[in-house]
Amino acid sequence: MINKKLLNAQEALVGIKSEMTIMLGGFGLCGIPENSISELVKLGVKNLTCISNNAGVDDFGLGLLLKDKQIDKMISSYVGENNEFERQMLSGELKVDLIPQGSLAERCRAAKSGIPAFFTPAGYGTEVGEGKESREFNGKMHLMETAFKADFSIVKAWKGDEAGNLIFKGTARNFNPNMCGAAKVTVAEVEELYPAGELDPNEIHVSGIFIQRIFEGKNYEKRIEQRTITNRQC
Amino acid sequence: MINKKLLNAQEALVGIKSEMTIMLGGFGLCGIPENSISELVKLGVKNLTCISNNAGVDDFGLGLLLKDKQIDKMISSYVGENNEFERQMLSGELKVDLIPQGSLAERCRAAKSGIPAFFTPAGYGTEVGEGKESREFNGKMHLMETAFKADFSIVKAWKGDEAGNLIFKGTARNFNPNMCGAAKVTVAEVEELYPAGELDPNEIHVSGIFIQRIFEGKNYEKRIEQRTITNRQC
Amino acid sequence: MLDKIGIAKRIAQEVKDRYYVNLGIGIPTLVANYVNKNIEVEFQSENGILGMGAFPYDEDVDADIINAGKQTITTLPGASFFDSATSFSMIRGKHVDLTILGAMEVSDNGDIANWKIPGKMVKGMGGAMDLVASAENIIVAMMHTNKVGESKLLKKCSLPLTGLNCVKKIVTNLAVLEVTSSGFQLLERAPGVSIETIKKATAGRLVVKGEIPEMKIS
Amino acid sequence: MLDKIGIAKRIAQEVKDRYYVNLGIGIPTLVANYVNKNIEVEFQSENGILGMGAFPYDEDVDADIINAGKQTITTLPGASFFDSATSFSMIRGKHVDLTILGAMEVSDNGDIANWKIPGKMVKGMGGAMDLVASAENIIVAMMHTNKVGESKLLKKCSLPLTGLNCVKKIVTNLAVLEVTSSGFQLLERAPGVSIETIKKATAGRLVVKGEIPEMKIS
Repeated sequence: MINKKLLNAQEALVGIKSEMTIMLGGFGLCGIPENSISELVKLGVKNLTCISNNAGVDDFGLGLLLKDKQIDKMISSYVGENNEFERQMLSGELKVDLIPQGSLAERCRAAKSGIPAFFTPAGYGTEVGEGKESREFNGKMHLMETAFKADFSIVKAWKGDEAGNLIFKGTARNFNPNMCGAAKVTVAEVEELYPAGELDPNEIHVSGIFIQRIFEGKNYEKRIEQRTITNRQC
Repeated sequence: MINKKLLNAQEALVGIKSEMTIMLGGFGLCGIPENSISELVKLGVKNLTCISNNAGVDDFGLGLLLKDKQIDKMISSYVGENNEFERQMLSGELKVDLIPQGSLAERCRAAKSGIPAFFTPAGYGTEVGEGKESREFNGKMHLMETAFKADFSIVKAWKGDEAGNLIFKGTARNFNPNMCGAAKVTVAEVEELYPAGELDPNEIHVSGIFIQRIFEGKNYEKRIEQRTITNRQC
Repeated sequence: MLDKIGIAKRIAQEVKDRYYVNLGIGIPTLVANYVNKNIEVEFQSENGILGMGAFPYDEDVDADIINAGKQTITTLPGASFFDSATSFSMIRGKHVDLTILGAMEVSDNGDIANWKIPGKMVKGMGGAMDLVASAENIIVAMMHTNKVGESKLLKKCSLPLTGLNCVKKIVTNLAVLEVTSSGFQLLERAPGVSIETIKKATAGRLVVKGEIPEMKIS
Repeated sequence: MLDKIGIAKRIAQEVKDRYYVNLGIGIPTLVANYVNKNIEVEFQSENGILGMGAFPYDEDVDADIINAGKQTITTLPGASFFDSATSFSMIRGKHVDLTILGAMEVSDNGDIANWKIPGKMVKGMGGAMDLVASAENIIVAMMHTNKVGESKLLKKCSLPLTGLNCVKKIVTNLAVLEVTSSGFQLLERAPGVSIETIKKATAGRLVVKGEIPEMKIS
């Protein structure tokens, strides 16, 4: 077994530098690597390019990095709910590359899987297709999309083991598995870290081979964006 | 919940006809849809094109269909260990399209995922690349491979539920998940079929949306090709 | 004339037995509440859940179980969770039978614009471009006109497109329309709405053939 | 001169700490037995397992747990199972550090032929083409000459290729050689084998520079 265990975010993010491209898992504030984001704030690295489906809210998630102007460019599918983001984007401080969500996920998976390019119909005939190669398959037009290239990928899982194997919970899975192995170094933070052999090999969502560093995170806040409930009818 | 449950292979394979293209899961004799293969023999459908990593052995797996000359063409990555296969191939009765294993798996996944084509380095500069479009990415040559088109996909899982959700065991997983949803109709046979709600939504390997029909198989033989053991040193 | 609930109720009638359905944010989300309880339907949300149920009771709220609108939700028996790439395999691979989403504009050849207004803050397309590029059956839920009374059913969209030739049906506060090669074919009128009103509110080609029944909404 | 066990033992020395390794059928499979027990290594088999262990005891044999050679195997702590597409994501995505496989021919520019002999029954390439097209580090385990004494280290492969310019190192019964831009560079001689013998058995360009040590095999 190849042991990937580290003590904390500080150890796990060694080597992250300004100007790097970083992938971060999560959908909205669900399944985001909270400990690592705090550490990135502490590190004060600047001019980052971040590949992440969303950009957090003003005071949580990637919003914390935006507030400190650590991000130069966001590559995302949806960036609402963030006033500071809007301000920086409209003022031209922040570059934003908007990508259809399915293409975003698949471009991560392509990077992980050694597939340099693939075709998808999403975005053909729209602004997203401008400057991209298009091609007909089965009577339908498709765009060629390419694999991402990133320096670090930072994901969050529910359970993990020292070998780097990961198990996710609910919809906190989202982009996290697709980003594992999609960068030169993948860092996973988990809620519960187990010795190798404690997780059932059948139940593992992401094999440890895609992970270079793993640590058990602390004090997960798991903020909820839209707390919608059903009232009990007595 | 959309109920996909059927009683047996006979019900599940309704609509399979001669001349069709059928994908079948399994690696060697591991994780093959034994009940469905028996039913295909009974149905006596002919001139099939089969997409399957292997072709079984003389008296088991797809070998049973070969013996009855039900297969016109095999699309596989490895077809050793089968004398009848060899005879039919050398005599020209059987057409064989050999494809690198990773490209085979990815072409199934592409079909399932609505990706008409992708690039892979496998096979570039070899016979496999002949007649295929090639292209350089990142200084390396790649071949363009396309999604398969099949009429039926037949897979085998360990546990399943009425909604069509599947869980696999060990290396019996192999091509099965990638073939789910890769044909017009996907049939899953399982060792244990449960009512919806009995399987943990986190532990499901393939979501029911990719499956149209599911049934509980019987009398699994699970033949072993190479029984290799370690002797106990007393 | 329908309100948002009315539009949701009418669209719910389009949800057929054994459909997998993806609901967009806004009016489409409401549709789930009005689907016939006697048919088998599963709701998919592109952030990674199939078999989505109602909102949870207060004590069951789980931050790790949300829909694409970031709302806390529950699962129904037969549900499953999956990653984003697999989610879009379901969508791009046409395994989802019906997509219901909102729009800013629809053209009479089925183009849709629903993600960007030049000069305004752009929030992004999320999964909308993947959904409209792949779904076999796309129903748009929207008001027939915008806040200043201009038609949203146009000859040609003025806003940046989300997808081409993809919308099949539109349910508005005034009417149900189908996109055909001749333009918007009027299928039903909202209760109390005249054909004349619909004509006035429709800028694109409108086809009115035969008797146009009034919608039946419970 | 080495036997197959000797070749496996020598190749085992190439397996470094924290390597993920894919072993082909035949001699490569034997390598696992001789890897230094004090380093961390995991074996991947392309049918869908990472963290492969030894063959099972008789009573533990499980038909659902096999390797790519269809042999029954066991798992070690930290193991995982996965589907074939994911398995080749590991391989194509260069997550597997070292691939060890057999060959019929290797050329002095690193081309490899190991899947097809014209006129003979073709069994197929299995995962070999994916492995050689992607692995950063490929070591070939083979006899230096074929059954009729002809060299398998050629100027140009005569058999249909499996991959181009991919082999990094070759360990045969006679020698360890590295593929360089000048051809096969001789690194080590098998015990008791002279440079002359290796020269005679090598048809491709052979580079012999300086002292060529004898292999150290335990």
